[in-house]
This record gives sequence, C-alpha cells and structure tokens, in this order.
Amino acid sequence: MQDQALISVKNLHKWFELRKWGFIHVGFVRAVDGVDFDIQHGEAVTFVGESGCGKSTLARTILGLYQPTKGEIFFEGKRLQRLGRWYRSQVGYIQQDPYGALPPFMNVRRILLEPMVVNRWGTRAERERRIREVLEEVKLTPVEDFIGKFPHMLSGGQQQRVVIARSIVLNPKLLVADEPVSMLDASVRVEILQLLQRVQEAHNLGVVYITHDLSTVRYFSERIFVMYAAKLVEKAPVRELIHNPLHPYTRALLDAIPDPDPENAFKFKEVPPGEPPSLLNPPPGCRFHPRCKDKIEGLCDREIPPEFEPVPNHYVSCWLYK
Amino acid sequence: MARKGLQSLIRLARYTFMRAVAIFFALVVGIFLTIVIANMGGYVDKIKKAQVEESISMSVFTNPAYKNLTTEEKRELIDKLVALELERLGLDKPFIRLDRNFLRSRAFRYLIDALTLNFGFAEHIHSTSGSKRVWIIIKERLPYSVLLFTSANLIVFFTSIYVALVLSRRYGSIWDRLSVSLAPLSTAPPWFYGVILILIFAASLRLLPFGGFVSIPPPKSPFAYALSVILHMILPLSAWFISGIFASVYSWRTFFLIYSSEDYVEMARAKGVPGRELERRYILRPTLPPIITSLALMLISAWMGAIITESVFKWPGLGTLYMEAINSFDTPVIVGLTMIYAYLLGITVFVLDFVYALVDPRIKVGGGSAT
Amino acid sequence: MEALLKVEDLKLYFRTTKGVVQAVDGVSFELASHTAMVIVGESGCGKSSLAKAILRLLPRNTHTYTGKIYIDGIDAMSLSDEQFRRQIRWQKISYVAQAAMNALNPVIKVGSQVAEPLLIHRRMRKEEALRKVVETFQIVGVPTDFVDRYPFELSGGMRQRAVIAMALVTNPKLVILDEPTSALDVLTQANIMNALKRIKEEFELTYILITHDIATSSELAERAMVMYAGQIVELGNAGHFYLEPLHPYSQKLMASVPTLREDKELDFIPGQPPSLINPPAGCRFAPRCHKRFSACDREPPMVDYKDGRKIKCHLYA
Amino acid sequence: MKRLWETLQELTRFKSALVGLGILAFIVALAIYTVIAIPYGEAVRLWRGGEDVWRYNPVNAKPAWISYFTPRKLPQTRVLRSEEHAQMEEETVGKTSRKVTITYQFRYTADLPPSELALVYKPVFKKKSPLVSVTWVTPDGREYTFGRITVKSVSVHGRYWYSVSRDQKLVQLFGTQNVEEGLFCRADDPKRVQKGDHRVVITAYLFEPDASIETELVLYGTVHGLAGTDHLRRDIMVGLLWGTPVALSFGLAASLGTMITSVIIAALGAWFGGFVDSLIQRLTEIRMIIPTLPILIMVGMFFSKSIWVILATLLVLNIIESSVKNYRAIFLQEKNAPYIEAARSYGAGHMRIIFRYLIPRVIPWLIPSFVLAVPSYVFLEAALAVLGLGDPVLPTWGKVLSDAYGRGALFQGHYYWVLEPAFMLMVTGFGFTMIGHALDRIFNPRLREI
Repeated sequence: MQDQALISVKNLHKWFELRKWGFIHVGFVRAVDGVDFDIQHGEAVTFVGESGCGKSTLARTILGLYQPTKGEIFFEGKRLQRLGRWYRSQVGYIQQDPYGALPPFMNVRRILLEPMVVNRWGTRAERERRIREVLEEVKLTPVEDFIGKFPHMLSGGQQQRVVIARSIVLNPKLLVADEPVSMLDASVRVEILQLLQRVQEAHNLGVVYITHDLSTVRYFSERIFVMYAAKLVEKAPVRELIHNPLHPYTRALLDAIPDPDPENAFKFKEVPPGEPPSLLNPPPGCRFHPRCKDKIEGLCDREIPPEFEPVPNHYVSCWLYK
Repeated sequence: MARKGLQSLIRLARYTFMRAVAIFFALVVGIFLTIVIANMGGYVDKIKKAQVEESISMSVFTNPAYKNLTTEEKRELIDKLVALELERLGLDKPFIRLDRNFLRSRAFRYLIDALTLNFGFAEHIHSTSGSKRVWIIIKERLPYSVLLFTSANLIVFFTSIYVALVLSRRYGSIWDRLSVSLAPLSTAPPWFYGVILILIFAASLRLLPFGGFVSIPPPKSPFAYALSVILHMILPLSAWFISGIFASVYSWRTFFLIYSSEDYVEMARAKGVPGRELERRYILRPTLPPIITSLALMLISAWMGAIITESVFKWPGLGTLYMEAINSFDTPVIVGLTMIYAYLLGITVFVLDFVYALVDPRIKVGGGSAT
Repeated sequence: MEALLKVEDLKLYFRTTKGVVQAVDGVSFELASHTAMVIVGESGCGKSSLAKAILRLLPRNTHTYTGKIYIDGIDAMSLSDEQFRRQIRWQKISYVAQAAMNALNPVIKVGSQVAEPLLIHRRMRKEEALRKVVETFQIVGVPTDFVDRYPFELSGGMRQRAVIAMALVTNPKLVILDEPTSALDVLTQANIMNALKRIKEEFELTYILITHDIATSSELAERAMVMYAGQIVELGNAGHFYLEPLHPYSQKLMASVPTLREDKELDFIPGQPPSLINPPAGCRFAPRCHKRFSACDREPPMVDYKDGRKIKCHLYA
Repeated sequence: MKRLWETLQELTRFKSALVGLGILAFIVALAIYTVIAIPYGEAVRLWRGGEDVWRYNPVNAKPAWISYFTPRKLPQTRVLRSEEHAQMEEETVGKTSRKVTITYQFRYTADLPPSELALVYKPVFKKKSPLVSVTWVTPDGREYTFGRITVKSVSVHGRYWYSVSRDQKLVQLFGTQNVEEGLFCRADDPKRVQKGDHRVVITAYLFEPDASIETELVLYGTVHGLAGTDHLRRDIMVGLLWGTPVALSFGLAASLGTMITSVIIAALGAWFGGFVDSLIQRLTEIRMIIPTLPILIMVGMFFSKSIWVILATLLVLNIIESSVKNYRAIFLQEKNAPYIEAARSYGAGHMRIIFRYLIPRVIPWLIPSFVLAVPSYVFLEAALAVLGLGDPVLPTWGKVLSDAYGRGALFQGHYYWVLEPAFMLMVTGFGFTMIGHALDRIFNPRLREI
C-alpha cells in the first residue's frame, strides 16, 4: 500500500468551452493539456509557472472543483469518477488570498465547523474538540481569544492560519496550496511557510504547492514541476532543478528571479521575448518555440516534444535532449 | 482604421439587432402575461358570460312578446340567444389553452390584437374627434404625457448630474452636507408633492392653476395659449422635480465620489489633467453605461408614476385617461392603456440599450465577457 | 551635487472613523539627480502614502499635510493646486501607480491617454503627440499599433508598459514607481526591470521605486530607504543596505527574504506592525525588536552613521 | 445578535438615523396602541358607520389644536341635554294632552358661530306623535319661532333629528346669511358673533298620558378632536390611527416579500449559470416590460380593492423584480470568491452554498435597500387609494387623502384634511429613508468613508 502513489494523474486535460451569445461555439481554452505526474504519501511537490499557464486550473481539477475533460486521476489507486464526499475530505485546500478565503460573516469557530458539518464528521463534542485541536496546531493560541473572532478582526498571517486550520480539520492526506503566501508580507511569509512544513511533517501529508515564486520553493518541497502553457515541461528534484535547469524556459525563469543583491542594478537580464501563447490557439509543436533561442527549425515548431530523462529522475520535454 | 470602424459598426448593428429581437420577445411575452393577468386567467370572461346570460334572461322574461311561451321554451330561447351573443363576442372560445389549440384561444387573439394596436372600441369614453376606437383615444393623449414626463425627467436627470459633479468636487462643503441631509425629501413620490404644491400655490396663494393643460376656455392668441400651457406645466414639473432631485443628486454625488477614487482618475490627476477635463473624460465618460441604465430605470418608473401625477393635476395625458376609464369602468380603454405602457417600457429599454452600446467600447469593439 | 528632491519633515495624516492615521510621520530625505532610490517596508508602513504626499495626491479624508518639499529647486508646498498642476505634474514628476492594471481609463484608447500629458503640458497637436507616443511605445516595448486599442484589449504586462510610457512621454526629471511589477509574472517583471534600467540611462532619470519585494527592489536600487510605521528607519546606499543592514528591523526584513541560489536559514518578525492611529511611544519597532533595551522607550534619534547612512535607532547613537 | 447590536450602536453616530429611529419607534408604538385600543372589527365598524356613529360630530371640522394658533376662540361642539341643561315645565291642556316647555339658557362666547345647529327629540309615545315648536331668543333680544313639526318617525335609537340649519323658515328669513350666522351674529354686523346668553324654548304637545319627551340641542363646533372630521362627520383620527398599522404592514410585507424572492432567484441564476441564468435574465427583461401599476389598477377594478389582494398581486408580480439584475451582478462577483471555492472543495452542496454562503454575503446590501423600499410601497398604497382604488373597508392614510381630494378639500380650504394624512405619510417615509441612508453608509464599504 505504501509504495502506491498518493495521487496519480494520467494524461489530464481540462478544456473550457468559449461561447458567444451563450450558445455559439468559439473554441476551447486549453487550460490543462495533457499532464502526467505522481505524488507520493508525505511528498511535497511544487508546480511553478507564470499566471495563466494553467497551474491553478490543475489545482482545481485535482481538488475536484472541475471535472476533467479527458484523462484520469487516481487517489491511492482508486480512480476518481464522480468526486464524492469521501474524496473531498481527503484533500485540503489553501488559497492565495486569506481574507477572501474566509466567509466574512462567519466567526472562526463556524468556519472550522463548516467542513465537519458538511461531511457529517463526528459528534458535536468531537467537533468542538477538533476545532480546539487544529487551532492549537496552527498556533492560534490561546484558542479562546480567536474562536469567536470574525476574519476582519485578524491580521493577514492569522487569517492564513485559520485557512490552514480549516484545510486540515478533516484529517486529509493531500493538501493543495495555491500561492499560499504570495499575498502576505515578507516578514509573515516565512512564518506561514514554516507552519505549513510543520503541518505537513506532522501528518505525513502530500502537498501540491503552486507558486510563481521559485525562491520560496527550496524551503518547502522536494520536487518541482515546471508548467508552461498548460503543459509540464520539466520535473526534477529541487536542488537538481535549481542547479541544473534543462528546459530553456526553466533556465529563463531561474535567470529572471533576483536574489537581493546590489549587483543586480548593474546587470541586464536575458529574457525571452514575447508573451506566453494564448491557450485558445496554442502554437504547434513545442509551445515555447516562438520564444526559444535554441529552437531546432523544422522540429520544435512541428512536433510536440515527448518527455526525456537525460539525468536520472530529471524529466524534461524538450527536443534538445532527444 | 476604416476597416476597424466598419467592423465596429457591424458589431454594433449585430448587437442592436440581437437586443431588438430579445426585447421584442420580451414584449410579446410581457403583453401576453399582461393579458392573462388582466383577464385573471379567464376569470373576467366568466364574469362577462354571466353578465350576458343575466341580461338576456332578464330581457326574455320581461319582454311581453314572449309572454305566452312556457318556461321550457323560454329557457331554450335564452340558451339560443346566449350562444349567439357569446359567439358574437367571441366568448364561446376558450380563454386560454396550452395545447395545439392555443392559436384559437381568446388570449392569443387578444395578443394579436394588442400587437397590431387593435384594442377595439371604448365603451363610454371617446376622443375629441368623436372616435370610440381605443387606439385613437390613446394616440390623442399620448403626446401630452410624453411632453410632460420626458421634459420633467430630462430636467431632473441633467440637473442632478451637473449638481452632483459640482458637489463631488466640493466634498465636505456645506452644500455637500446639505445635499446629504436633504436626500430623504425624495421619499415622497411626485403626486404627493403635487398635492402639497396645489395646496400652497393654487388653493392658498391662488398664483397658479389647480390643473389641466390650458385654461378654459383656451386663449385665442398663440402666445397667450403657450403662456397658459406653461403656467399649467409649472406645478406638475415642480412636483416631479422636487420629488426626484434630492435623491438623484445624493446618489449621483455618492456615485461620482466612489468613481473618483478609481486608480485611473488618480492617475489622471497626477498627470495634471485639469479639473473639468478630468470630470468629463475620467469620471463621467467611463461611468456613462451605469448612468444610462439608471436613466432607463428612472424613465420606466416615471411612466408608472405619471399615471397618478397626471390624475392629481388633471393633465390630459394617459394617466388622466386611466382615471377616467376607471371611473366609467371602461374595460377596453384600461386594457389598451396597459398594453401601451408595456410598449412604452419596451421602447425605453430598447433605446437605452442602444445608447448603452454606443458608449461602451466593450460592446462596440467586441471582447467583453466571453462566457 | 544639488538634490533633485528634498523632503523635510513631511507629514500626512488621514481622518477615519476610528481616529487619525499617521500614515507619513515626519519624513525627511534628499535624493540626488539621476539616482534610483527604493523604498521598502511591509504593507501599511506608509510608503505609498509618502509617494502620494510628494505628488500631492491627497485623499478626501486628509487630516494633516505639512512639511517641505523642494523639487528641482521649486518649493512645491508653497504652490497653489493649479500652479502645482502646471509646474510639477508630469513636468518634473511623473508617476506609475500601484496596480497599474487599473491605471488606464477603460473607455479611452490607450494612445490618447498616453498622449494626454503632451496635449496638456506641451500644448502639442494631437497627431504630433501621437507620433511621440509611438516613439515612447517603441522604447518601452509596446507594439505601436496598440495606440489605437482600448485598455481591455491589452495584457497586464502591456498595460503596465503603456503606463510606464505615459510616465516618460513628457521627459520628466523624476519618476515615482509604486509597486510597478508586483502583479506581474517573473519574466515580465524582469523584462520591465530591464526596460526601466535602460530608460534610466537613456533619459537621465531619477527613480523612486516603492516595493515590498526586497529581492526585486535590488534590481534598480542605488539608494535604499526602509520605512516602518510611517517613519524612515534606515537610509543609505543600496550596496550597504543589502549586504549589511543596520537597523534591527532591516536586519530581520533581510533575513526573511528567501533566496534561490544560496542556502540560508529564514527568519521572521514576530508580532504585527503597530496601528498608525495610536503608534507606540518611543521606538515604534521596539515591541517586536529582539535587541530592545531601556532606551527604546524614548523616541530614537536619526543617527548619522558612517558612509552617509542614517539609522533611526538607539543602538547607533 | 451581537452584530445587530453593534449596527444599532453605529447607527447612533448619524444624527439623521437617530431622528429616523425616533420616528420609527413612534410609528410602531402608535400602530401597536391602535391595534389594541381600536380592534380591527371596531375600526371597520367606525369607519363604515356613517351617520349613526358620527351624528354628534360636526362636518369638516378642523382639529381642535388649531385654536392655539389663532387669537379667535373657536367653538367646540356642545350637546345640551334637556335633563341637564334645561328647565322643564309641564302643564295639562285639555283631557289627555299636556304641554311641555323646555327652556334652554346658555352663554355663547366663541368668536365664530357654530358650524351647524340641530335639535334631537327623544319622544316616547304609542300612536299619536307629539307636536313641537321652537322659539329662539338671541342675546340682543331678537326672537324667532320655527320648527313647528310633529315628531313622527323615530330612528332605532329613539331619536328624531331636526336640522335647525335647514329649517325652511329660518333659511328664508336670513336670506344671504346662513342660519347659524343669523342666530349668532350681530344684527348690525352679520359677520361678528353677538356674545351673550341665548334662550331657546321648545314647546311640545304630548297627546297620550304615558307620552314624554326629552331633547338635545346640538351646537356643532368648527373644531373637533386631534384631527378634525371629514365630510361624513367621521373623526379623521380613526383613519390616521388605523392607517399606521396598515401602512407599516403593507410596506414591510411588500418590501420584504419582494426582496426575498428576488434575492433567491438572483442567487439561483448566478450560481447555476447557463440555461437557468439566461432564463432568469429573460424573465427579468419581461418583468421590466410588464407595467406594475396599471396591472394593480386592473386588479383593483375588476377583482377586488382589498388591500391584501393588492398586496398579494404585487408580491406575485415582484417575484422577479428589476433589482434581480443588481443582486445578480453582486452574486456573479461573489460566486468566484475564494471562500465559495473553499466551501466547494470541502463538499458543500449547491443549496448550502446559496443559502449559507452567497445570500448571507449580500445581507449588508439588502438591509438598506429593504428599509429604503418600504416607503415606496407605503406611497404606492396611498397612490392607489388616491386613484379611487383604496380598500373599501379599512381606513388608511391613502383613503383619507383620497376622500379629501375627491371632496375638493383643497378648493374649500379644508387643508388639514389633506395635510394630516400627508404628514403621516411623509413622516413615515422620512423615518425609513433616514435609517436606510445611514444603514447604507454603515454596510456599504464603499460608502463608509464618504
């Protein structure tokens, strides 16, 4: 059982139909277009990519908020057809905007109670006990000070703690964290990341961590998946990827991320020209080829690159590694 | 450039056409529903049938010509006459049927009549030209209503937007605070202020006429005639103005204040765009679509409010006609008027939809919401 | 060198239902011509308010607005609103607003919005102005046919560039950039930073860059200013600041920045920034400071440290 | 509960809201008092009672408090009963007949003559009705004899009403003056009241041994009660008082009912989207075209004028209301809120999301608009009444106003008749609007600092 992947995604597609006047078909937005990966129990994986690359759609599809257009998701070996309550209680969700993620008209107690009520979890006394338990776990102590508060009375960091508490209140096995710290101040960011890490280790959770900010990744996850225009272009362990990026897009991305260094002010960066393609009409072949300086004429612009493994455990979808 | 202009013109035309179709559809359904509601889903037919039966049996039983008929024979005769009369009135057909016989139901015939402005003949009321055709009676009164309420609404609308802009520039000044505290004055509808104004200016001070369109007998010279009309218009217009202006100023002022803290307004201010230009290009222009929507809603409620205001002022428009029809129980006129109101509302919605499309580039250029 | 911008004891307070917010509380600094200064700090520390105070973009609920501002030798505070509009706005200072995505009027074509400052301040004719806009678009990397489009037809990155083009079109001396890239992707961000660096050299501009993103701020910074609770706590050359921050707050802030290329133990600042309605007496950072001592109950002086650095902390007094 | 209390506390920051709350408290108290003091049945009986109930009230009398604003002393209605206010003498005339002399002596000091004069005879007899005549001696000694009649038919209460004001003899005698002026004003100045003692002698001949007679002399005043009277001598106060609970319940019910259905429908449309949403949008368009007021008029004409039927029609028409559009826009924004997504991720069902997540979110917008809508429905009811479609049974402000308007109160200078219901309408409207505006500023975050 333990060697079975926690979640396994095979050839996943999520296309949204675009209509005019509400009925004339215009085309499909291919937000997720053929994605494969496995995540093991207790493993934290980062999906990194620019906004609009489909990473949030992927997260929502994993969460069961969207029905996949094509492809399968297996959770602990079980294929998910219709996403029942059972599955919902196995997956926790942490969002980007902590204030928006909390219903403003509910107090902390009610917010934490809701998932349990919806999933008919435990008795009344058990629920109360669980609320206290999770609040202590996310360090919102003393619990009594927080339990009656409404979201607007809490600071951003505290709000995000409530969100984390809610995501684990049903004892899930997988956490999906979509940019959990990007709206927080730098000083709080680290605190929340450390809390997430502690929670993950304490419960041996699988984590899907979605971000556009590569610099936080190394503090948190084991593997990085790089996504570009609805496809995964590179998968590798964190260190390997940072020190040996293979895909031209990954390289550009890593180059573009600054560290706080006064030298930066005197350097120009090499940035690929243009913008990511529209997902309504993605370019043929490799989707990065129009911006790629290493593209192979006649190949990259024609055929979709398959996944290569030039270094063990380091996968890349790029013709350069054929 | 020219191609782009043509394209946006085509888009505009297509949009207008789609809206016209949608509103026509809504109009047909709306009028049909009005017919059904007005007839209480056929209940009015039952009343009419009962009336026909009663009057015919009364006349048969009291008519000396049928004195020597037996009761049986009288019954038969009555049934025959009733059937004839019902057929003549079209009451023999079902009021509404929701099957393939729908097209033969009375409701459908009413609908066709209503759509072709064929409202039948009035029972008591007639037009000044002596016609009893409901459409002609209504047509005669329509301009009076349109004259009064279009001008009233436009005055309120433009004054309030202008004043609101000035106030939003002077946020926190005495005038601004005054406008906030006066806003509740608009709670009362125009007819209410009409009553009060008549009390003050007509009854008490005897300065202005109580109501009507022109003094009786109408003055001969065109100048005196116009003057008399204007004198008669002062009170209704003021009533409308007082009732509308305070809330309107308040809400537009608040609206402009909200929109003047938009990022692009601040940016324009930083750019050094002078005050008036800023208001015109950065506050007024982007908010035109919601402003137009609210003008539409205002006009729609105005058409309704007009009924009572007119009857308070005895203004010879549709509202007073309504009143007359109610008092003389003139069913065809009432139903016809209701239909006309549906048309007025439909036309209002359509015209403003069109203007909306003109001012919102998202419709003109395309894009906007795809889903 | 003559300072392009000189600010003395600038104060900007707002009135709210809960009390008076001291958003900018006695800020003084100088900025030499052709330098780029970053202002960093947590959200709500008053950095955006400082920008607005310099630009005289005062919200309706302004309570206090005092101090001295000299721009290019002009005493800006003594100007009337109309004089300020004519002499300073887009003549001396231009501005790239936070969330520049919304900084464009949705119903006016991009080109004519960018051209507007030229029509107002340079009294150019429309065609002439549009020609200049096309030129500026080329410099910041916006396709020139976007002149004729509406903002909603542009991507976020393009809108941002258009706003930057708008800030440059009249060749002002000083550009204030308020979080110009925070909503954008890493690649776009890098791209815009490149463009900003290039433009700075080309037009001999002076920048004030306001951001909460310390890593990105280093892309442009020559001078660095750290704000905390409405006040400056540290001011100095960027080289010193990034490598060896002095104020305990700056130190903690730097320690909380994750880095991609080097391993370092991340740290965070416990507690929350104080409310600006009733800020604590004495050093405003003291309640969260790991180095606080008895003197911190008193207002710390602005200490002139070596290399022209200024620190508002008793440790260096 | 706690939030409600906080809201109320915040309301007190606004002076206008305080005024509004005061008005509202007054109106509600008045409504409760009315319903307890004058039960529904009693109110209906009083309002429809007509002459029987209101016989002793003057016609179109002004409210009594008017006297405080005028230097003149205005007469109140006086009922002088023979048992208390007169001397009775009886002498036998012939075999069975008796002559009863009832002598009234009263002082009249008001500055205006009474609005009307009446004599009430309360005879007891079996077959032969008494014969009466009246002699009126004015303070300056003029003497008039009139009203020589037989008291024939007697109404249920055993009273026979004789209108002195319409006595043919007197009417002819005084010519251009009316009877009250003739009797009460000075001979040299027919507009000034001759103050002093009047003596009225009623002579009655009774023809049966057991017969008897009592009389009442009614001097109708020109002012009456707190609110005055209308053309049917009804105390307008009854209308004003009962108008309060009716207006409140009509306004609140219409506003609440309209809002609830519209909000739910908007939420359903926005949440489910697609076909449901387009259907609801088309229905909203259709609804915009259906003319509300004309339809209410038709219902009032052809079906029933009962205020409750009108209310029901209004609620049915307003199941989908034009505000659905506004609510829908808010819901469309809210539906993509992260917290809704979170709720879906832990498995909350559609109905739970709509009723526990979406709708509570818009309550801050709803409360002010609910409060602000109340007056418009109160005025709608009044408007229908003014059009002559008021409830035939219940007294309402609109009915009072409509009666006043219909009876030409404005032409005849009975301003109080128009102003009183108008005042009630206006005050109620003001109360709700002031609270509504303040609530708007509290709940609407965009307005908070404005």
